[in-house]
Amino acid sequence: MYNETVMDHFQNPRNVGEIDDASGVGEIGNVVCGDILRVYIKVKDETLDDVKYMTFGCGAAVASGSMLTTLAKGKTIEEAKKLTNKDVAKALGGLPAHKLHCSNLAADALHKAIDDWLSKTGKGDKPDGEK
Amino acid sequence: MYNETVMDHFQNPRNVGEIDDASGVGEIGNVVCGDILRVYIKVKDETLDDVKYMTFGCGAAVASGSMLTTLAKGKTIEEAKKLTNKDVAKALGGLPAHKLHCSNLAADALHKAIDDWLSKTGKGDKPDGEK
Amino acid sequence: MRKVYLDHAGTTPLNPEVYSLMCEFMKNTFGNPSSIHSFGREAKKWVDKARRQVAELIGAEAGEIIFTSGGTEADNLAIIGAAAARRKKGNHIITSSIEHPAVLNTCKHLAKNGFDVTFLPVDHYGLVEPEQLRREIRPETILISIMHANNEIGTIEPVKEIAAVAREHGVLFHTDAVQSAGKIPVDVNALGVDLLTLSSHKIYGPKGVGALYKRKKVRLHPVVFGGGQEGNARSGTENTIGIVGFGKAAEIAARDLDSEFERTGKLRDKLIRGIEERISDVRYNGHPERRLPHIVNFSFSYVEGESMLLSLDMKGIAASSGSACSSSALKPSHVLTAIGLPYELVHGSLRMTLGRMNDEADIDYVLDVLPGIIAKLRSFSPLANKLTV
Amino acid sequence: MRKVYLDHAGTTPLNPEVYSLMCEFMKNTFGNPSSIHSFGREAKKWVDKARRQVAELIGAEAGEIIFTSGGTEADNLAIIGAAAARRKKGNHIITSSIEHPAVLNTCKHLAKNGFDVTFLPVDHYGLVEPEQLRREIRPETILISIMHANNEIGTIEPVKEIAAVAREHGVLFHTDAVQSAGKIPVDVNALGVDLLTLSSHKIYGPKGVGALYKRKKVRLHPVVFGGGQEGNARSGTENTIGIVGFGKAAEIAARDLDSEFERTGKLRDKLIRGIEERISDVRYNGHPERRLPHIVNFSFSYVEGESMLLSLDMKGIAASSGSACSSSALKPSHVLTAIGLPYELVHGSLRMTLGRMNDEADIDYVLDVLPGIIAKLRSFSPLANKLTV
Ligand SMILES: Cc1ncc(COP(=O)(O)O)c(C=O)c1O
Ligand SMILES: Cc1ncc(COP(=O)(O)O)c(C=O)c1O
Repeated sequence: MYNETVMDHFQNPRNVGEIDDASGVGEIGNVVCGDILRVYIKVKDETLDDVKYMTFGCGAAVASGSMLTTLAKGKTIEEAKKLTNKDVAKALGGLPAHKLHCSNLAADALHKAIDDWLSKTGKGDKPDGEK
Repeated sequence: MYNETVMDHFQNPRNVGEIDDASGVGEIGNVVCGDILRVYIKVKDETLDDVKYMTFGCGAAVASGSMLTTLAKGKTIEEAKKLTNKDVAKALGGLPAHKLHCSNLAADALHKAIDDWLSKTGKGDKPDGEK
Repeated sequence: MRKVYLDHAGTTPLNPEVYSLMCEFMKNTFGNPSSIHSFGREAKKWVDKARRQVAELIGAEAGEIIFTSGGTEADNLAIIGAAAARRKKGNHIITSSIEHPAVLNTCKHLAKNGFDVTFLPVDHYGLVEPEQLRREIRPETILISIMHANNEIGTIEPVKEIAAVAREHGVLFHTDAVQSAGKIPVDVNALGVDLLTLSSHKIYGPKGVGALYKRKKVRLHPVVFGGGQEGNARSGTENTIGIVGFGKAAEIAARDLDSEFERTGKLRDKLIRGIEERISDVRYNGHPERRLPHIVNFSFSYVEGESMLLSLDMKGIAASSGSACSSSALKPSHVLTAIGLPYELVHGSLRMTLGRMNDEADIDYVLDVLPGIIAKLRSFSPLANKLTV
Repeated sequence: MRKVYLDHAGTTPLNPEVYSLMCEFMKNTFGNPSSIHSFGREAKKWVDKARRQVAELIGAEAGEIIFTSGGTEADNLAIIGAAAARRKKGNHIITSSIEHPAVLNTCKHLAKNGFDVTFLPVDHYGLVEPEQLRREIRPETILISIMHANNEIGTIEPVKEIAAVAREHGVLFHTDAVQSAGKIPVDVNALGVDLLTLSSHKIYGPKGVGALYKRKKVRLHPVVFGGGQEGNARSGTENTIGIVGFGKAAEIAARDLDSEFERTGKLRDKLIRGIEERISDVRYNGHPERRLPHIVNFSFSYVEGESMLLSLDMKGIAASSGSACSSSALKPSHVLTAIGLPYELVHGSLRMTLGRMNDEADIDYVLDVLPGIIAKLRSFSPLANKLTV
């Protein structure tokens, strides 16, 4: 069902956990559909110094969170904003079709976390409508 | 499908053929349903001295004609009138259910042959309604 | 006693390669292909492979194959599924009067449930005339189903021409290729069909498994409801053993198509010639050229089919007949009736269908035995008698 | 790596005796049971024997068994076939909200086509209440279908009581006994049912074959149209290989029922106890007594089902879950929802189903491995986290 990259990220998820003094937190999904993904970011100099995630979700959700945090870490906010769910799926070498729309939402959670940071820091007064 | 007795009578049908100077002939069935059976009788002293049959029909029809003629031969007219399709099927040790009603008509043909003889000889003015 | 199997259109024996593969699969793999664990994934791999093998036989893509419980269910799914999905567009269906009961009785069922079905007549070879079909198309026509080749007389229908007519009018087209697939080239794109029925047990695969080819984007309603297997088109845990066997059988059928076509065709011609030379008052049923390589159908005047079958069976020869008496349905062949045979000749029909189990010696044996059987049955037939007396 | 198969309710491996018989049959017998020649008659003998074997498992007569392509088709035939045959009498059907999709989706299909369907709720053990059912019966009620035992949580329904209620009101009663047959005693007369569904692959027979028990004189319309096989109830050339395997599997299931019941029940109890002892925040789903010997269903708070399955799979353990993510239907279990579980616990469910492949060491292994898996998944669950932060 899942390819080796996905299974590797599922089995050894990178960057799981919380950031106690996170700059921003974003959560996506709900318990009805069965996937919840929460992303924590630590911003330093407009850069994602640290990114972590927690998830209640299927293999695709776990792997997406792992890949998303891997991709995002070290990126500038501007770069991170451009990361899409598609990028994550691609970096994972693809996901089963029926998983693409429900379990591949990590980038959305990251964007929410960035928005959270933006609004907290007052930088988000002019949202760029990307969300 | 057919038991051994039926198959024996099918394979070695008794009394097939025509009687050139038959006392009576009776035919039953039609080409639509696929079974035709014709019985010839030779009557001597109110007794069936000879009984023969011809058939266009399935295994059950062939065997029924064979068994019917075997049963009827030597019987008096009165006895022969009482022979039924059921008797024939029984003597054959049974026939498949779906063959009982369409291919087991030899006794009817015999009765027709007897009627034919009765009407030819003028004895049949008072048909007994048995048919 | 010599055994000669001449009922390959009825069913075929398992190909030994199919048998071996099925036993191997059965021994080692039992998972439910819908399960996500390793046992399930392993089973799914085998099913996917079979899907590719079946697709290749007819030039389709694997994703266009829906596995079913046989040709009958595939025909039902094609016709009921398409009719239900198009009910709002119209209610008219066109089929032929010589379809297999799986199509014919399904159409009759729809005719009792609000659909209007045209049963096209055929000529005395059993051919549907595409221009006649065109004239029957109406704005409310939603489906045309015409078989690729007939199972009783072997006539090959002008399916490509009919498919073109259907497409021209925007009508969905289904063909039952149960008898033709693996016997003559069948390519869904060359033929231009939208839906096509296959059955495993006619091509040396197991019974109880078949497939419906469904062109991408064609929408069908399901006819069996449940867990949503086969892309929601056909619910029910997959017959994995059967599917694996079907896949292998399809692969072999494609591989050996040309050689078997030639080999069987020669046997057929020998059988036809032999019968015509040795037995009088016979009628060849079917088309002299547009025909399958394995089906031979004759009517023998004055004799009834089941009697012929039983007599042949006692000599070790297995065949079939269009006589009512040879079937539990007790109706004489609608195909032979449709090509204009009088009842006597319908009942006197004998179908001998060739295949891998046969060689020249079989044909010699049949030609040796058959004349005597016919002569014996004619000797006490009141119909033959009528002519001579 | 140790392999532990805990998905016997999903499907079972072929019993070795079944395997051997199928291979023997496949090798030697290929006839079409509808043919009247020797090849056909030989095949028919095998099918007839299997029919007797299946009938015996449920105390029925051979003539009351209709072979189908599986449990799903048998459910469809029972429900659509009975509804269509009784359409003039009424249009109301009663079923439960925890039926298998083969029943549930068939009823939903009928609900879209002029029938009125009542989906009875169940209590938090998954039990249907016979008196509640009685109150739903109306003059136009034509069919009641309540499963014998549930496939997700193993709860055994009061089918005998329900059948009595149905009979009292002159309503036809169907039960899906796919999970119970061969596991606990199932006798159609003791239960008083009119229609009963069986599936071969749940009792160590092949997939793609099942049966509908139909009490004598009960009338059904066919749902698959064609050549009129199976006494006109189910057209299509019979899956002879599958039927032969099913027959043998039924015979063995009857023979070994008592011993397997006891053996499996002990393993089940050990597994349940072990989980409850070793893992916190778990919920046992199902009835503590009225339950099948082989089905164990737990919900583990804060973790999602597919993740559990994948993690177990990597340790060689095959199980299933009611989480949407573990099925391609992407809907969370309707059964667990119906017994009142919140979504989180539906998604966090794990079904482990025991059978012949399991022994005590398997249970020990699972109890060894499972706590770590749950702990790991909980360690990064935002739901668990919510509670501790
Ligand atoms: C032309 C045709 N269509 C459909 C079928 C039915 O297929 P199956 O026997 O797999 O149900 C057959 C065979 O009996 C056939 O010859
Ligand atoms: C209760 C129940 N009914 C019906 C079915 C369907 O049977 P089959 O898998 O043979 O189609 C199953 C199995 O999936 C089941 O558990």
